[in-house]
Amino acid sequence: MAELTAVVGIGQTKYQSKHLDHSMPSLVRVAAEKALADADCTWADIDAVILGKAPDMFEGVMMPELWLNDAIGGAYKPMLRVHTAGSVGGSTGIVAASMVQSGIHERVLCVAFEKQSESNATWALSISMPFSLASVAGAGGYFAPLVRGYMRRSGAPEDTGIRVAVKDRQNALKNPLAHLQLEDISFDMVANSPMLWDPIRYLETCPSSDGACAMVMESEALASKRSNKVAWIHATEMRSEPTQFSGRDQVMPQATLDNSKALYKKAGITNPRKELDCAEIYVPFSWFEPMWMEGMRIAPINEGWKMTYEGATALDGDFPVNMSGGVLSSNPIGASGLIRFAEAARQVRGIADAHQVDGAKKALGHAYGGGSQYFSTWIVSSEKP
Amino acid sequence: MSEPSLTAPHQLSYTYKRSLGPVFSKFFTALRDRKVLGMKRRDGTVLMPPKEYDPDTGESLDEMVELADAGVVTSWVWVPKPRRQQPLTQPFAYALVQLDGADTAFLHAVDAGSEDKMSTGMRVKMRWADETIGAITDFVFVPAE
Amino acid sequence: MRDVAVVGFTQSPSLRRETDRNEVEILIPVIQELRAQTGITNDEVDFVCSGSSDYLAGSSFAFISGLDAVGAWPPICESHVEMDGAWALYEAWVKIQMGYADVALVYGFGKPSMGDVPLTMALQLDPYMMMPLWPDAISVAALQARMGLDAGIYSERDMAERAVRDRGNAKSSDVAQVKGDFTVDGILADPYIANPLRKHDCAPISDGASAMIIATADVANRLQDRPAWIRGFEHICEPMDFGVRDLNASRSTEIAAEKAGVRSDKIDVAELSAPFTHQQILIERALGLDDATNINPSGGALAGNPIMAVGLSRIGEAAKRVWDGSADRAVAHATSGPCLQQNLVCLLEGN
Amino acid sequence: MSDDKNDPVEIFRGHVELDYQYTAGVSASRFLRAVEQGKFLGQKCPVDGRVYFPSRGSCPMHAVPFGDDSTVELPDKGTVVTYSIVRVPSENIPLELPYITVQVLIDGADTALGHVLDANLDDVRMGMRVQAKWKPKSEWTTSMANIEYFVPIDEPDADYETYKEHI
Repeated sequence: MAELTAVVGIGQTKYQSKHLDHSMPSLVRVAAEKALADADCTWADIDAVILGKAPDMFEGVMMPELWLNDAIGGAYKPMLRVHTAGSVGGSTGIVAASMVQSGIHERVLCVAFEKQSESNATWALSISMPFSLASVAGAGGYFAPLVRGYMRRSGAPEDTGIRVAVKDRQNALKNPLAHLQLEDISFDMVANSPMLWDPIRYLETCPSSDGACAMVMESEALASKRSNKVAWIHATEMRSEPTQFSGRDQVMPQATLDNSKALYKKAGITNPRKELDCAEIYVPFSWFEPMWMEGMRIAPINEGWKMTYEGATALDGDFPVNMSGGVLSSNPIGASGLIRFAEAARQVRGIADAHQVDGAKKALGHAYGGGSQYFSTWIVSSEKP
Repeated sequence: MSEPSLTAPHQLSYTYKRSLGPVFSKFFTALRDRKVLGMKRRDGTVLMPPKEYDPDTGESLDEMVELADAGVVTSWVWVPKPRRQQPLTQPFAYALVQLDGADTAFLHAVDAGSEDKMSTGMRVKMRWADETIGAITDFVFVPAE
Repeated sequence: MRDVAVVGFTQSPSLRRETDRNEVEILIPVIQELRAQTGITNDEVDFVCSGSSDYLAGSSFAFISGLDAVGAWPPICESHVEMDGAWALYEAWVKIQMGYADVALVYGFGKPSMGDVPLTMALQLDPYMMMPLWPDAISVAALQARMGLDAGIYSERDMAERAVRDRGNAKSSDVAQVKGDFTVDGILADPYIANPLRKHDCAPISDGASAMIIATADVANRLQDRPAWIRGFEHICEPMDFGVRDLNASRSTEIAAEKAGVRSDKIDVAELSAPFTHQQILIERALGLDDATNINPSGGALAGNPIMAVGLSRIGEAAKRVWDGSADRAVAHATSGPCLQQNLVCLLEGN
Repeated sequence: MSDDKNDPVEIFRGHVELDYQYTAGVSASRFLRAVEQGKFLGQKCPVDGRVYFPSRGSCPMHAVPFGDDSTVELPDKGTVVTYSIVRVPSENIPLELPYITVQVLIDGADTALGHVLDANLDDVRMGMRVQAKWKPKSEWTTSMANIEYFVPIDEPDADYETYKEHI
């Protein structure tokens, strides 16, 4: 059965709209070198590399892992390229973990990145195909109707999304790596920002970022010898369902409910709200915080908004969410899921600096993608299971 | 199946803005100024094209050295009917060229006029575009003799 | 390591141009046939993994539609690699090794006829130094072929022999695209398409899909008299730059073969997915194959090349020879990237 | 490239241009040919009888192909199950801002269709009854763009309970 595996090194670039100071290879190397340094390793210590990113059309390169492989020390080593839409960062972390959990490798490096400044994400996400009518403008165009569906069925107050946005942007001020740093962020500022895809306002949406995130994972035999804190992987899980089928609940997809149920079972968790100390959840539009609180079974169905409203998800709340500022503050799409996983690991290692949750021992990392149809999650802890 | 599937042309067309970072910026700035820079590895050998790191070991590199604008063809292939995206409209060769002063060959185009002018081991030199912009397409090779 | 075997394999015919069906419509009968062949239903499958490429399809997220062909309901544990299905199989095998799954379904699919594949493949190259020159895949392969000829690694006659062998073998295949009786002298009399490559030195471009089920021992022994046990499974990637690696050998295949234990005993059957004749020779050498091995009994990639499925299909074709008893040890190979940059080796045994 | 000939080169503009010949597939072609005739075709899943619109080659839940006998003709009227008002320009989309995107559950179908609604921004709501506004017949092709947009019709709103599982 699965070998116990730990995150022993984490590296991230600063997230920003244009990393003109980097080529793609040098961007991924910044994150990878930081992860190696954190793990006190060299390139030669790595057995295999996993690279994740979202569609190749973002950068206009087909299978960029082929020429990026040696940039992350992968020459003459095994290399895999993961692509599971928006959840890809999470999936990349899960695939990397499985390389160690299977007993095949001792130490693996995974890197996920996006360099969205090379193109225009809305263009790449809405390439119009023959015979169809182009009307869905990017991810916001796709998700706004689902947000409206959630508002209708939950009866959530209309300012819930604004409150999430303010909270995440306040958290981002404590994370120097976060892309958006809005010093004067306020409720009114978000409320008065323009409606883009009604009911989603400008400041309730994620930015488009350049950036990379990397992690080094190790077998128990190696990680146990370390003197510094590592993040033990207690469980990983993935679920997918088709884009469209009759009776598909796109607001609360079965895949997320199944995913969270299986994840907690593996991790031995019966009350996630109580047993988890914090979570990094994939929230590209503010309303997805309450939606995924329900999807991850942390809040009862139609009551996720109450956690936001009561301040439970704030940095000083009883269940902090997106302490790093989340996807709302930094969104290099292909890396965003891995950042969630990495930030969860930082929390339980106690190295999250100014956005550290005091005494965090167990944390959830989450990513989703496609038409709310791909889910990848993990639970990490400062303690072995 | 009564009728064949509907079919229609579909084009992907986009101009990507590739930021270069310090090493590639130095290389492409030099190209614009009609100079070629290679990257020195720790063992003294020189990579062309330059890389920000050693491809075998992953270690960072930053010592760039100027190379000659001429070299030797180590392999080649003739392209009788160039596609519109390719660097020359008339028939040409893709070749691996090892520049004098470099230890690695790199892929580029040779405007040789005809296939019988091409051979492995032949000398080629760079012919610069009238206007150089800082791109790998700022030059093509031509036979040196 | 857990004992894991290939227990089911299906593939569509390799067609130069699938005029009517889209990717999902190509994939559906392949998956349906796989279910019929194995009797395995969705609720017995613990993990699904697929391989495909957005740039072949000309749209982002092209792989998502593949879920429709699997019937991902109730929701499934699933992942995707932007690689040939052979690497999707590797990920699935890893998931079984770690105990996450006992039965996995894997598929690869592509419809390259929609685009100009040799040109599309230029997008795989370094976007700063190579891609702006748009070297098409056939030209790039020809650069490698000439280098080997100049170095005396092989001759044009050696290359033609591979074409004759594989297209002759393919006569027994009901999915092959290019098959028939050819002679070496006949092929050598053909004109070059990219000197030193002739038409017969190049794999065809094929639309197609393949699918496979692998499983642990209890399921494998229930389904097959002779399961094709995966005894070695390795893959290695080289740097891309043509100047920094040996194009006259396949170092990555050598390393993968060594780790997979390929050379420890005689190989009865080999299925290779190198898409050019000179690359077949380089892979044969890297795997240490000789006349004792029946190479490409299906015709290999030179007879049918469903891009993104061709590597997975090689593993399936090798497994078939283990199932029917014609091989005790079989090796399958998959490749990706220009000039054999990344290679995968899968060793299958009947015992 | 650089404006000044002496500035360092920091950006390289890489143009990617690839041509494809896209094929719609068997099922989508049948559907589009019907649209060319001004008709909506759905397909009934042989397993559970649910009607898919637009029609497709197979049932994504059961992974079974839809046979030729599964085709059902549907009206061009339906219910808005959810919507968004778009105020962001996108280079792929020729519509004037702001515009309303809707998910329309065509009567008799069990999956919703994404399209555009022509209505007052203040009027649009979930449950609104709408109908396709077709382009002039002379302009019909095998494209969903034959329908310029959907327009509200004078019918009482659908009850939330009747469409809530299609959001």
